[in-house]
Amino acid sequence: MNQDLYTAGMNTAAGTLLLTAVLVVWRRELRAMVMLLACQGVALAALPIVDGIAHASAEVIGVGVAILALRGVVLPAVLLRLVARRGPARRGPARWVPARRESAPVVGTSLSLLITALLTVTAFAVTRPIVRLQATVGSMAVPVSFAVILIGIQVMATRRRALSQTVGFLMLDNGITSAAFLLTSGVPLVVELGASLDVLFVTLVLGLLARQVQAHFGDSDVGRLRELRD
Amino acid sequence: MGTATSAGYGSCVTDMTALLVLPVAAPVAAAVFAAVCRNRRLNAAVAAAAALAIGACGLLLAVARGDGPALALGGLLRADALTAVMLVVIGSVGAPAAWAGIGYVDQEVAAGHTTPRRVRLYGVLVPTFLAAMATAVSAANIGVMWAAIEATTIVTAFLVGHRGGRAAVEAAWKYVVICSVGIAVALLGTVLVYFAAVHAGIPASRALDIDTLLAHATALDPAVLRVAAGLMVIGFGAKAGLVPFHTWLADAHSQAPAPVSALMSGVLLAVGFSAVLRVKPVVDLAVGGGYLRTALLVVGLATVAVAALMLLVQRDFKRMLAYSSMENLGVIAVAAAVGTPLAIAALLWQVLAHGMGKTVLFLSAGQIQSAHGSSAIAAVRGVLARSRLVGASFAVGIAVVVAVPPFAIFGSVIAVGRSMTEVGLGWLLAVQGTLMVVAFAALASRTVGILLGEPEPSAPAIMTPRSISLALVIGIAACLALGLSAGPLAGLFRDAGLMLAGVR
Amino acid sequence: MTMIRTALRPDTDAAGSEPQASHDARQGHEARSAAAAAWGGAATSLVGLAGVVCGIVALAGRSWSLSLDGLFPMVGVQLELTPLGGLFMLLTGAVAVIVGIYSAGYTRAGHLGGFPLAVMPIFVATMLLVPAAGSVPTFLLMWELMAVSSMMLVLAGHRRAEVRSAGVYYAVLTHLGFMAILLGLLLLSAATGTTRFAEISFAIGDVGHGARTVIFVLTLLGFGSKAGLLPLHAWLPRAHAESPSPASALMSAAMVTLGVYGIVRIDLDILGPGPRWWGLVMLAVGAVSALFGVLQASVATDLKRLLAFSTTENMGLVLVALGAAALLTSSGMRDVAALALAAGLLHLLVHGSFKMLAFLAAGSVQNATGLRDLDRLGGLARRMPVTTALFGVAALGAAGLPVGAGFVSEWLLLQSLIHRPAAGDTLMALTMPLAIGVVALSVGVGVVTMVKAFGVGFLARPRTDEAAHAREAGAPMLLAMALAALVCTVLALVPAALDPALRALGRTLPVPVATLGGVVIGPAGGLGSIAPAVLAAGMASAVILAVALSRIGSRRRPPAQSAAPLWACGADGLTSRMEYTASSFAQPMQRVFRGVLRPEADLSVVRAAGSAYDVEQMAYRERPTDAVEAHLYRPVLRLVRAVAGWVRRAHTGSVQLYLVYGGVGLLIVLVLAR
Amino acid sequence: MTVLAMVAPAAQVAGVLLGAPLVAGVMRQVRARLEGRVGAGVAQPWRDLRKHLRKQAMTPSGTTVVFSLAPAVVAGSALLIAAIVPLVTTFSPLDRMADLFAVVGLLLIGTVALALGGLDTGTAFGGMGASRGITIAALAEPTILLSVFALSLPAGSSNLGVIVAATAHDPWTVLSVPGALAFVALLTVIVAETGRLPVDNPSTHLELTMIHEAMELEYAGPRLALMEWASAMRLTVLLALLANLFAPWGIAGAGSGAGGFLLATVLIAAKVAVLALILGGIEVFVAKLRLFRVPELLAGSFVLALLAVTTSSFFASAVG
Repeated sequence: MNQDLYTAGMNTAAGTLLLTAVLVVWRRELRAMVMLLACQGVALAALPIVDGIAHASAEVIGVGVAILALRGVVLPAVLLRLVARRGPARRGPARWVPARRESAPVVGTSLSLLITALLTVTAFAVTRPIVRLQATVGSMAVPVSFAVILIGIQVMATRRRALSQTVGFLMLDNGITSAAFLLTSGVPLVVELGASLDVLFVTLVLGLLARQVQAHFGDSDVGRLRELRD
Repeated sequence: MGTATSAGYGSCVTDMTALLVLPVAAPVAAAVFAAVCRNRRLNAAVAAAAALAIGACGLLLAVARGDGPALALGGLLRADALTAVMLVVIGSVGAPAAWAGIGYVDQEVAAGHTTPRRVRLYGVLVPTFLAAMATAVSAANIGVMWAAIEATTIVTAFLVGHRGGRAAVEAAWKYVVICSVGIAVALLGTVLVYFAAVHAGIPASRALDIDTLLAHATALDPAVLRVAAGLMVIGFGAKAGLVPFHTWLADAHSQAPAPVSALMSGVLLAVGFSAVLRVKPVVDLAVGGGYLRTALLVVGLATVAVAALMLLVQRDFKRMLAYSSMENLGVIAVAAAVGTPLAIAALLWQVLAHGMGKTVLFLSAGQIQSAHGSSAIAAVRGVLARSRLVGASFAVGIAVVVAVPPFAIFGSVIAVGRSMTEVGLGWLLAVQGTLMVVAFAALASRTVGILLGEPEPSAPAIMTPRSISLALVIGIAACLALGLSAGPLAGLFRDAGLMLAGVR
Repeated sequence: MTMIRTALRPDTDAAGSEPQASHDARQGHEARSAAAAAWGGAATSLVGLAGVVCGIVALAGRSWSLSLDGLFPMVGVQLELTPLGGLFMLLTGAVAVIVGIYSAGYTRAGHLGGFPLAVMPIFVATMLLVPAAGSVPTFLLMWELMAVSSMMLVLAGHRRAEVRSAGVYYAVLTHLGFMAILLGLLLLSAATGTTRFAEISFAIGDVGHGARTVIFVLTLLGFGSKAGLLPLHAWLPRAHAESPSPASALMSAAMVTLGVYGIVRIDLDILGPGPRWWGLVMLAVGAVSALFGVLQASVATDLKRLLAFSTTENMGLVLVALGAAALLTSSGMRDVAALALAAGLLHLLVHGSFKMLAFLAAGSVQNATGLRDLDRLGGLARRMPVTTALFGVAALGAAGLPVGAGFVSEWLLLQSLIHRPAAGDTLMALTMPLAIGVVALSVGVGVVTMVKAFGVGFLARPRTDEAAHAREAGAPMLLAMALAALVCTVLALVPAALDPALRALGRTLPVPVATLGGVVIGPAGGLGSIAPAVLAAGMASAVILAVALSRIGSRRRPPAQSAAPLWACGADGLTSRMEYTASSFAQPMQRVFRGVLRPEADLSVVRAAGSAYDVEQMAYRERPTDAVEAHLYRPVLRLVRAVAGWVRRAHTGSVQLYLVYGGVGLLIVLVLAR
Repeated sequence: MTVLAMVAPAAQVAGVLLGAPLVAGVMRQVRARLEGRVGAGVAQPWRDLRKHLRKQAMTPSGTTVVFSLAPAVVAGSALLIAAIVPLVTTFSPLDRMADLFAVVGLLLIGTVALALGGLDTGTAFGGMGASRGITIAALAEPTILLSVFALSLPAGSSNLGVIVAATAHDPWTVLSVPGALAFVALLTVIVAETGRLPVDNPSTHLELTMIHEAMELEYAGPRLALMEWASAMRLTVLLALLANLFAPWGIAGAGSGAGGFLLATVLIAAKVAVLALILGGIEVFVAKLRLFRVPELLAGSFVLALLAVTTSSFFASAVG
């Protein structure tokens, strides 16, 4: 793989990461959000794969494939089940229909997009020391990772559905993983393994809790979880 | 720059593989045992035994430790004075808490609050929780430490929601979401450290190893490490209940079963903070001592302030205890910021004492709660007249956490105060002292209201299962003993302080 | 037995109606609690005795130190005997010996259970160890242990809401004071680079002026809170009133003085001599406390609360003496400064003796009647003649009248204040007259207070059944009170007995302490002289002469008539409701000092049913308020509460909002770390 | 120290004992004459005393030894003061035993005994009188002590003998600003302490206004006699003291012989008589103050005393 292609590949992947993040902010259809997340996972996986091909490192490609499987397939699938599922099989009389759309947003879409823009700019501003330290193709794209991280938190903070929050969290995580891949070729395997497993488990836990929220509150709107306070 | 801190690293003199592996292996074995065995009391006893094993390993490490850190499993596990301290903390809080689980589950079963499946889950998760924490404190690699800490979130998510019901689910959701985000921020910091290390020419496979980082700390890029350190402070701070990711704490602590609250408050927070302590020497060497000091000061003071003020408006005694934990952790963070050997030793001492105190407190609070079916402060009167043991435990616990002698935190407050004035941070002591008085006032007035007075004739009796009584008695004795003498641990704390003290 | 029961608990029916079993059980319980009281009292006395011995040894100039670093991790225990500490150990020990004897007889159920009895020796021990502490951490440890153990004693009667409230007040204010001391002493040890007091004294010369000033202010505030000085005094009237009387006596006579110990040790001995305004500040704090305390005492109707406020007054006077000593030293008048210091220390000891006696007597009254309210007491002189007489001794001492215990020290204080200032010393020329005015007014109002306490509470006729059926206290209590009265009398008549102690102190303190001389007290530097014992003898002979005068013509008189009816304005007879109460007695004071006491008036009118004009019942209440609490504590509390309210409102329970906090935190870190 | 000086205290006590009723008589007589009455004569108080002393002794029900002893204590304190203060000589052996502060304290003991006697009866009047009397005494206290300060500064001692001797040695010091202020202040508090107009009306029995009389309302017979005697002695001794503090002419010094003592005795009697005449005359022209205006009067005298001290210590520090 020549350098231009490598650069193009990396940049495309990074661009896709950011684009999907912005689109998640835009869209309010839950299923669409999950799909966008899957796309983001694919874009994320593209980073090590491109990197691995460029440096002819089977190990890195392998990691990329694993990422692809986890972030592009498994995690979105877990979330999709949450959207698709028609009521709890055994438990409780409360049969519920999963919500398909985000409920009334905390912040309007246009304002959300404005905030996203601001966060992206901020991300570019604050990553100067990192970019300065190492001016590689990957490092140049690191602001994108930070932007995705911040947008992930933004999604979590402005969306009300349990599912949307999970999507936001996974975006945040995608951003961090992408940073790892853009800066170096990923963290050591044992760390990556632990991190990925943790993410998987967190997603499962959130899915499970989301269902309990639905069962107890009759709705997956976590904005209603405001009974615990002083 | 350049202190004795890095001098002793890199040389492993004694082989302590067993002492390093056992703290992780024993609770894992206990978890497996619990998954297989159906006798829940036996399971709890085994879990308690595993916790004791952790504590014993910590003690043995403390006694047998050499000059440098001990390594095991091909450099995956690593033990130094901080590890030993934290293992002792995990063991000493874990054993009574796991043991008290017998009484807790008995009561839940008797009240029909729980299902056999949940009971088994509880039996498995508690030792798993211990294992995750033991891993976190004995990991040689910052990344593994991170993963283990994140694992505690996953494990405890179910424990927080164990009681079921709307409130428990809500607490669990918030706990998982906020902690995960916080810890993810720490991951980003870890990634940046890794980046800096790799960029400094450290081989990738060892780039996150603590010893390696310490050895090459001065070569790391300060600018990147500043960002990384900031992220790790607030990221790991999330698990330690520090501002700004502190918001999960009161909810989770108030909804979790009492033994789990004790574990979370007494150990988990400290484990989260130990991660900050781990990276602190590296950061101090790389960017100078002032940076983390400022960061920890801001975060710590903000935490103390929020906790103290929230204590003032508190109406729920379990939340009150949670905020008191926050206050203590804030004080600990400030002590870490001060960073003299004495201050570090004192803060670790406080970690241990706070763990013991909170165990006693949460266990007794759990009994009050289960008697009243509520944790509203206004609903509870005259506990001391109804149950001497529970009342005395609560009183002792509060005395511990508000730093009253003869209990141990008093000593650490004095020692940290000395350090503060010695490094010219007297104003800080003034601010913190004022906030501590606010917290003290809130805790004292509410405790007086809960414990003292004439109980109403209709007040429910406070039953204490034998297992919990035993845990309480042992806890009180331990609190007193800690306050009176450090015994063989004195040297350990001194060395941990010397090891972790920052650069000025 | 039955009669006592009904007297103690007027709301329960006759005790005879209860079943035999519970009667036996109660008797068993009482026997047990009597045994516990004997043991607890004996332990307290023994610890006190040890304190007396240590104190005498220390005053004799034997130095002794002990270091236990293994105990109390991070703090350590370093003890060291000094003459100054010895004086306070002597005082505390002596008080403890007497209180121990007293509490052996003080077994009233619900007042002093086994736990408080067990705490009492510990409390005494911590009080003895505070002046023996040789290093800053040890001092802080002992100080706080003392606070904790006294706190437990305060809360002994926790079933009553007032006790709990008093406990909280005490805990919070004493903790605030502790924080100030902690900060001050730690700054001191950091500035000198050592924690040992002995070494601090050597190294203090290198400490800068700014640091000294900060330490001075902090320690004055902190120790002042323990000594009941303004502005952190509010715990004192509550805690002293609500704790069991032996504990009140210990606290008021011994613990409170340790606050003064701190001021003498740190602010005068170690830090001093400071700039002139230090002395001025101490003088001002003392003056304000003295006036405030005595005015509040003069309008208090609760006997123990009255005594507690009087403690604030007396500690204020001591601080006036200390402040005057500091001022005079800085003016170069060392002789007079020595006199002022002697006056302050003497007053401390004397106050300990008469206040202990007063609290013990108040305890006997409470034991016998269950009452502390002067408005409901009265007529005790007939039922409890010994207690009454002994309280009279205490009241005479507290009033500062000649032949009373408090007179000599107040006289010495005045002697030290009436000095001709050095040429051109405008500050002294202005300060000293005002200080005399303050001392004089507090003595005057103190007389009102004590006349009220004694006259309304013990003389006249009983105002309630409880007071009418009081029984004299038991032998141990009377013995203890008699011992205290003996101490009072000795101090009143031969204060020069303390000369060796004062001389021992004079060798170590930077400002020498004046000695008193012999029968005629005419201290060096003093302008006048008195002979208290001669005055007492003269007074006695003058009274005898007067009695003899009234016997002139007695042979021509008809036989004396006793029990003559009193003038009741023509009514059939006097009822107790016609009597002047403590409130009415204090009414002129309250009216005169309206501006300071700011009484709170409360008029409640119950109208007759169905009518807007017919009034069924009207009640008018006026009670003095604490201006400091109203204008200092409450605004601060309001502010803190408001801030807490904002913080609370920021925690809405919304997970999204919480994530925003986290995100903002992240952004801040990213931006600032860049 | 001469034998005469040793005897002087006894002579003073005797003089005050015998003379006090006459002083009261003088004041009453002056008042009667100025009001256009004939008056009972200067010796009437003596006749009253004799009458009271012959009456039956009554002990009201419910009172204690405090009630019985109170008159003796009041009288005793007055007698002790009479023995101590320098009336005829500045060289009394008792002078070193008590200074002006102690004398003020003894005076207060008398007031306290009076108040306790009133309180012990348990009647509303007794309590009322005690409350008022003691409040006024408390408020007068600062003035007295400050006046003492003002007087002792120039003399360099608070012992009365020394003060009076100093003034006798240099009589013009009293004509200074501090001296004048202190005189007025002291006179005011003497009026207040002894229950004279305008603070208290010694001859009133109007329930709402009486102070001193309210306290001794229950006394009768010999005890009343002692009480009245005592209050006359207080007045006498205070007037004598005032006279010698500000006009010590003729007081016997260290070297005075029997003639000097005799002269001093006559002179002090004369001075007291003059003061009694003046005071009695003034009383005719003033009305009793409302009770709650009394503090204003005392506050005024306090300010005067304070000014006296301040000016005095300024003068002292200026020259000193």
